[in-house]
Amino acid sequence: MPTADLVKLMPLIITSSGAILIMLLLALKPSHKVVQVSCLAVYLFDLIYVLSSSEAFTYHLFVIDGFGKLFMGLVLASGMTITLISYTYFNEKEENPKVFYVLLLLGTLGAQTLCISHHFISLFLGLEILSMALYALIAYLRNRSYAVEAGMKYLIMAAFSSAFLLFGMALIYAETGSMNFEQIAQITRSQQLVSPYLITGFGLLMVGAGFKLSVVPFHLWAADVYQGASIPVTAFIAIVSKGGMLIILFRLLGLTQLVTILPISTLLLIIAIASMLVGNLLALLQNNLKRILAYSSIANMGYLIAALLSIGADGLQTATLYTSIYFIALLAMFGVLSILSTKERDADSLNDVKGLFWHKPMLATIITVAMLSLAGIPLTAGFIGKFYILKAGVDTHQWLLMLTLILASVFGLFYYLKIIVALFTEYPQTVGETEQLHPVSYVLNGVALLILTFSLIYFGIFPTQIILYIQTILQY
Amino acid sequence: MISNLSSDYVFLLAAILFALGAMGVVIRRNILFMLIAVEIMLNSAGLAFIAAGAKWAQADGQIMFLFILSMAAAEVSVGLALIMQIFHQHKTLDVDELEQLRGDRK
Amino acid sequence: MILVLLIVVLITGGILAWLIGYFIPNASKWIALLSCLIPFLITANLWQKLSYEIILGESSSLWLIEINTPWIAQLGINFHLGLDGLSLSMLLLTFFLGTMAILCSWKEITAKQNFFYFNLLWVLSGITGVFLALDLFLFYFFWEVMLIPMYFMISIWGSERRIYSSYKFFLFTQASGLLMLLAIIALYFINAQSSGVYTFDYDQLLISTAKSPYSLLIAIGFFIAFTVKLPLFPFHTWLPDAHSEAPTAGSVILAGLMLKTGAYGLLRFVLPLFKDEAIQISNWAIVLGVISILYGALQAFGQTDLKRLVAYTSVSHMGFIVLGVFSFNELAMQGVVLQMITHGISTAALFILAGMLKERLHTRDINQMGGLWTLAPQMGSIGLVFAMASCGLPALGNFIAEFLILLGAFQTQPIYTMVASLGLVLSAIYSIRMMQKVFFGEYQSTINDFKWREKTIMGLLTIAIVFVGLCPQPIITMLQSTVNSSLKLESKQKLKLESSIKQQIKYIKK
Amino acid sequence: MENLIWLLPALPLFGFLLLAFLGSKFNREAIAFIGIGSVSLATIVSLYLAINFISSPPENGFISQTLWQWMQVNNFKVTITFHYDALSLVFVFVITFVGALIHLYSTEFMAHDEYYSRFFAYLNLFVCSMLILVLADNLVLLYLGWEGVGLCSYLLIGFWYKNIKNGIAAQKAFIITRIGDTSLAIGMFLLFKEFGTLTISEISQQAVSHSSSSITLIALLLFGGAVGKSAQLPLQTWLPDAMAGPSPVSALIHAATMVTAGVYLLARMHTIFELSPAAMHVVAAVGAATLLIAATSALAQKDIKRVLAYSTISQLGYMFLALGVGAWWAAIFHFMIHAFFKALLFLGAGTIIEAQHHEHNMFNMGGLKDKLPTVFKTFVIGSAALAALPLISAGFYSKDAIIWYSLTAQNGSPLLWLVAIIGSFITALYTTRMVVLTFYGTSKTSLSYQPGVRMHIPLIILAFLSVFAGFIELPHNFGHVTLFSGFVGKALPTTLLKIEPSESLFQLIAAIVCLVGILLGWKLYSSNREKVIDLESGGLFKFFFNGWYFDNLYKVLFQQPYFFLARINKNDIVDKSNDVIVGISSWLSNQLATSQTGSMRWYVMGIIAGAIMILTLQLVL
Repeated sequence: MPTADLVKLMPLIITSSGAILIMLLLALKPSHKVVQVSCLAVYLFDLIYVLSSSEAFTYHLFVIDGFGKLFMGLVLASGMTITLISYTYFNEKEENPKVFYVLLLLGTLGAQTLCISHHFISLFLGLEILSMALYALIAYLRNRSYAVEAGMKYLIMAAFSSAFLLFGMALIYAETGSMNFEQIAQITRSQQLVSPYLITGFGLLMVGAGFKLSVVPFHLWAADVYQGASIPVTAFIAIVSKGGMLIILFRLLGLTQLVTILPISTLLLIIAIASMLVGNLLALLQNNLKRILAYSSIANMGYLIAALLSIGADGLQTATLYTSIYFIALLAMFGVLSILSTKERDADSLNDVKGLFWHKPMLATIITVAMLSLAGIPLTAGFIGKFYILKAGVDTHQWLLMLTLILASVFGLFYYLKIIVALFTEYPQTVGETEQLHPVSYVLNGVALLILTFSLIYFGIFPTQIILYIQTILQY
Repeated sequence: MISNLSSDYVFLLAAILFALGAMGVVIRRNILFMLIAVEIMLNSAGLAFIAAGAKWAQADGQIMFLFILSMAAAEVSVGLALIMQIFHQHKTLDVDELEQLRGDRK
Repeated sequence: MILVLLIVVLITGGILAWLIGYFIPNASKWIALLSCLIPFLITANLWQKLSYEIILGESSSLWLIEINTPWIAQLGINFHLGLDGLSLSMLLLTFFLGTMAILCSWKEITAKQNFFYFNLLWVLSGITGVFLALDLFLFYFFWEVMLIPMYFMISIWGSERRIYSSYKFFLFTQASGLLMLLAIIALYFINAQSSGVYTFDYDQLLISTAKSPYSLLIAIGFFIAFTVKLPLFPFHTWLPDAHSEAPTAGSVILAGLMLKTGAYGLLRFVLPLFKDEAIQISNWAIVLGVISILYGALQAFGQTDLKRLVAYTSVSHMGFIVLGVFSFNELAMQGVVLQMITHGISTAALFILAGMLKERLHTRDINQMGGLWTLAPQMGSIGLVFAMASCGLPALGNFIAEFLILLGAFQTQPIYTMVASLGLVLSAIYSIRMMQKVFFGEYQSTINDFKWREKTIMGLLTIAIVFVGLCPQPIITMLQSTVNSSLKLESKQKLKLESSIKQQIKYIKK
Repeated sequence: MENLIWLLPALPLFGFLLLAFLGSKFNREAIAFIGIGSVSLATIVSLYLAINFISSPPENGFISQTLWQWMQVNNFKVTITFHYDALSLVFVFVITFVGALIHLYSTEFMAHDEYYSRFFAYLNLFVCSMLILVLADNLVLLYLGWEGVGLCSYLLIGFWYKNIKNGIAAQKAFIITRIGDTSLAIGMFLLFKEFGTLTISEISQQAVSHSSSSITLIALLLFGGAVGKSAQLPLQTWLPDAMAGPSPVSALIHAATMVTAGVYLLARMHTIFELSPAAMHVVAAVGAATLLIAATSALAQKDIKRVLAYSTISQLGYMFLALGVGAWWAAIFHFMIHAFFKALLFLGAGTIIEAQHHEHNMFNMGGLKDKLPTVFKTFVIGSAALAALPLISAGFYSKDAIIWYSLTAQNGSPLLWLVAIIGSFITALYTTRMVVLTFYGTSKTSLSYQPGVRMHIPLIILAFLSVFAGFIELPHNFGHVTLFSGFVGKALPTTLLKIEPSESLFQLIAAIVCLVGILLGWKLYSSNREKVIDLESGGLFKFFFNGWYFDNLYKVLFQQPYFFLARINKNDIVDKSNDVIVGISSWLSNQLATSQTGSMRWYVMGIIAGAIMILTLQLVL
């Protein structure tokens, strides 16, 4: 890989060097603020670089195309917002919050490699870097017993499922002789009767991917880990780790049209329907906000797989659109929760949010818009996303899928409404006043969240820009 | 270069190893042994890769195995750190103690 | 351009009322009133100008005023608002009842006023949007927009079981709305297959003769969405809960306007777009309509909560609308639109009355009321007027509507209409029981009669209902063109129609 | 002259509006003045119109005035137009004249009632809607008047609303008349389907040439409406209970005008009925049956007003009998005469009740002969007219004509004649019973107050009319004066006789029957009260007392099942379907939640189970 091409991988280089630099910086005992700002600088610089460079480039392990760049932009933007909100969250809770940012950058590095990989080795590399960072991040707040338990659980099950993933990859490699997505797809399509080895290979690969995306048969871990980890880390899992795995699925099955072969499409169909229904049903009677968001993420992964299934009519564009809108909504929600959290405990039970509208109307409006967007109500971007999925689904005559989507989103309405109702019920003000500690960062958080909410509403009413942007990006 | 026929046997061995590892994770209650079982599974996946690489006479399989080894090592180290922390807090390594996080009771 | 102005005035009025309300609590009331009166005056002079234009038969295209700008070009969705006789009369009703709602919640809503008026105005803007939208996507957009503020109004300012009923209201309408969304998209693709053009535009979908095995399912999708909103028999269970728990203004808007969006949808979308599918399901629809007439009346008779009683009467009156729509008859169609207007006025009045009684007696249970005529004769006589209106006494609006519906429906479905006219007897039973329980008999609690504000509201509503009762002709002429288009009458009939309008001009000039 | 017609309904309407809105402002005299003023003005206008109409009859027999176009949907055209011809002249005259007298009477009768203005407002509204009914040019306007009178009767029956029983009686009246109105409405829909128009004149022109099977159905449906409003057989139970209202109300609404709306409807739509003899037979049969049932029930009543109520039902039975057999003018003539003497009797009864501390039971009255002389004299004249005392009373001429035509007219038959004769015998019997019990014998309750002059004048005028109004129509063998039949004949078809037996013989029979009835009544009831009471303690009398148990039949057949259904379904079984859905989803959600046990080994097993499921699925497909 000649040095000239190395420049193409600049985004990865920036993140990794940034991580190392911050590690070195820690030695000088800088204040928490300085570490956070430098981490933000790394993200910003990386984001600018990604958005500026334009020409496409494919190499053995990596392919830098519009699709990858878009997802990388998403991952970096979410990483940046997470660093923003984690300052206030960790400032008074943790004795040395500074190491958090290093882990965050490493995690993002893993996700970035996933974004641009189209080869098994780079897939494995990215995935494991991401997972390693996650193990430590989940167990970050050591003194809280939940975190360590969640970290342990995640570690063992992640390792367990990556073993499945590897075994699957090995089988596929054994059958097709190559580890490159396009070649694999080409070979599998050429075989009339797909060989059993290959099918089991894809099946095992799906197990590994299914665990990472917490779709139905492998969703059991999601709720516990979401609840155990601290809020910025939960945001990181929900967005960056799932985003990374999603793009792999889109590349492996979507771009290569592999999803159209019968065994894989029926498997995905069952997984999609099951996760849509189970995700929403689980969340119906749940009162812990983090667990509700975990179950709703199961359901949303179901919607995304449904979008992937109707790949015929620009399903990929629908999937990317829905993912980005979903992430924006999640970021807004997690941002508000982290602002509400106190020293002793996270703001994850419904009572923390009760009557919020009458004390802090701004935060409550953000939550309402985020919830409405997740529920897919017009006036918010969520509706456009859901509308696109319905459109793609109806175009490819996936009636069963569409009806389950309608039924599931009706169930979904119920628990999103439960949160919105809690906002508006009369409830005495119990949450202590924490804004005075460091007003500047609260204002910064507020501005970031407001931008997110405004973008949710703006895309809801004038979605043309975002649709055009995604179309142009996916072209080259 | 081992012939095609023999590579099937190696896959069989890898599969058996994989199944044993999986059983190990499910049966054992001590976290340490679960970690070991996961290691077995990772190695069996590595074995499968080497067999596949041999079948196509390419070096990719072995390179992949190297990555798997390094990943397994890193993962175990983080695992052991976490086990230390659990032992510090819960005074036990029994996995069934670790069930404060649960969804079936309000 | 006026059409966009209508919606914009309401939306900005809402936001203003909310923000200014934080500083000057009482200002939000006046802003809300103002931002409801302005569109009312605009529509009133539109009515004046257009009714003259219609009579002279100059209006060339189907829509009197139209605005059509692209919105999401990739999908063929454009911001297409259009106004014709039907939507103009519905708008007039919307703004009239909107002002009534604001006036009647003057004293009732004290807590968090600004947010209340914000929701109220946004519901009105959603409803205006629904009545104007001519692009199916835009229609669905406004259909949902009108839902959320109403949900907030019920869940925040409602009475005891408000959370349960607001959930029920939201989930019922939203589920059927999603079904409609599926139907809209399916229609969008079928039309694209046959005419090659990807569009949600109403006019183009009208001309498209796309036929596919799914079109019956799509028609049923639309039908269910609209009949859940206009409560038809099996889907009506959300209405009594939503009404009895909503604040008075909420019930007025819910009963007066939101039920009409369902009927409007049937007239605007189901009949013209799915002509022969409508014929296939017409039998079922009429049977359900008749059942809901009788079932609503029976339920109304059994209730003790005043607002639930009035809610069930709306179920019964809406049954007439379904009977009228699916008898595909000119007279019945005119009756349907008149019923939408008169039912809006009479139920709004009954709800405002119920609200006033709740304000004075702090209860909705009619067993604790009684003998109120001695203490409040004016309230008694107004109650009498509107109880009689709801049971179809001639010289009041509802009679004209119900008479035209039954007369028209009799031409095509004699047996069902006979059973439906049993509803006239049952409606008499529940309305005089209501009068007896509330106003006659021995009085148990002391209340004071109308104050000036209440007198104006009730006076305006009575004038409106008597005006429509005694000379409904201006409204009928206004609706002539829409009724024809929704019934797809051939041009021959149109010529006859033109001659009758011309003949009418001679009458006016004489 | 046409543009005066609108004044007829407009004046009482103006009176109503004035009293309704500004009623509380006026003192009692002003209220009385407005009340009587508006109706008497209407009477003057109606007299003026009548004189002009009779002196210079318009060419096609009617004058009409259109106010404005009510509604017009392509071929269905309805205008507010008033149609004034001979038939409506009679009705308008009776309504306004008797109405004015009753208004005068009630100024004193209701003098110390708390809601003075409300009473006169309702009365004026009633007169206005009754006038609209009789002047309507098309059936929709007629329906407007029809429902208007129904509403006013509801309001006036339940006028003293403090007492729940009055409210229930009012509800009963409104609902049962509403059943009749619905059948009238369905008749109108069928009419529109057949003739394409609802204007009465157009219908009668087209009816002649129109021959279709549904004419009988239309006729029967219209008759259903008449049955509801005029309390004929199936729907007659509401009139006796309607006596809960003040007596002037009973006099005006439940004797003179509203209950005869059915007669007017049938007379107005005579072309439809002529086309279907079957319907005519039904009308006659129902009339005869009601006549008999009501007469027997009147015989057993104890309350004076209920006796009069049942007698009104039976006299209406006579009118429908006349319409049924085709004696159109006889029915209208009997309507007019009946209006006079029945109003007189009700007003008299009102005074009697008022004078005796609201005592209704005849057995507690007695000996009023010398205490209330004028009331006694007028009451006797009225009863004579009711009993159809031969030669003197007007009742004889009108009832005799009906009895005569029930045998000889087109659809007459000996059976109908026999029923009519038995009816007139029983009428004579209960009339004498009523007079004897109230006026003769020893007085039981003291007199609380003497009626004033404003109560006497209407009684005297009506008594005068009950005697001399009969002479404008004498049968052949007594001077053959046909003033009335000639005049009304212009608007109604002439009655053709089927057979020509000697008229004087049958008159003699009717006279003898009436005299025998009166004498028998005198002998039976003038003896001491105890004998009378045990005479009437028999089972048969109890059966008649309850109006042949129609009331209880309807209560069991309709009222109780409806109440039961409404009570058990109060919270809507359809609502249970929602609870079922909620139940299922929350059960499912709980089941799934149990899968989150928190133990890692369970989760790992979940993954393995998922892997196995995927592999088997792959191999199967």
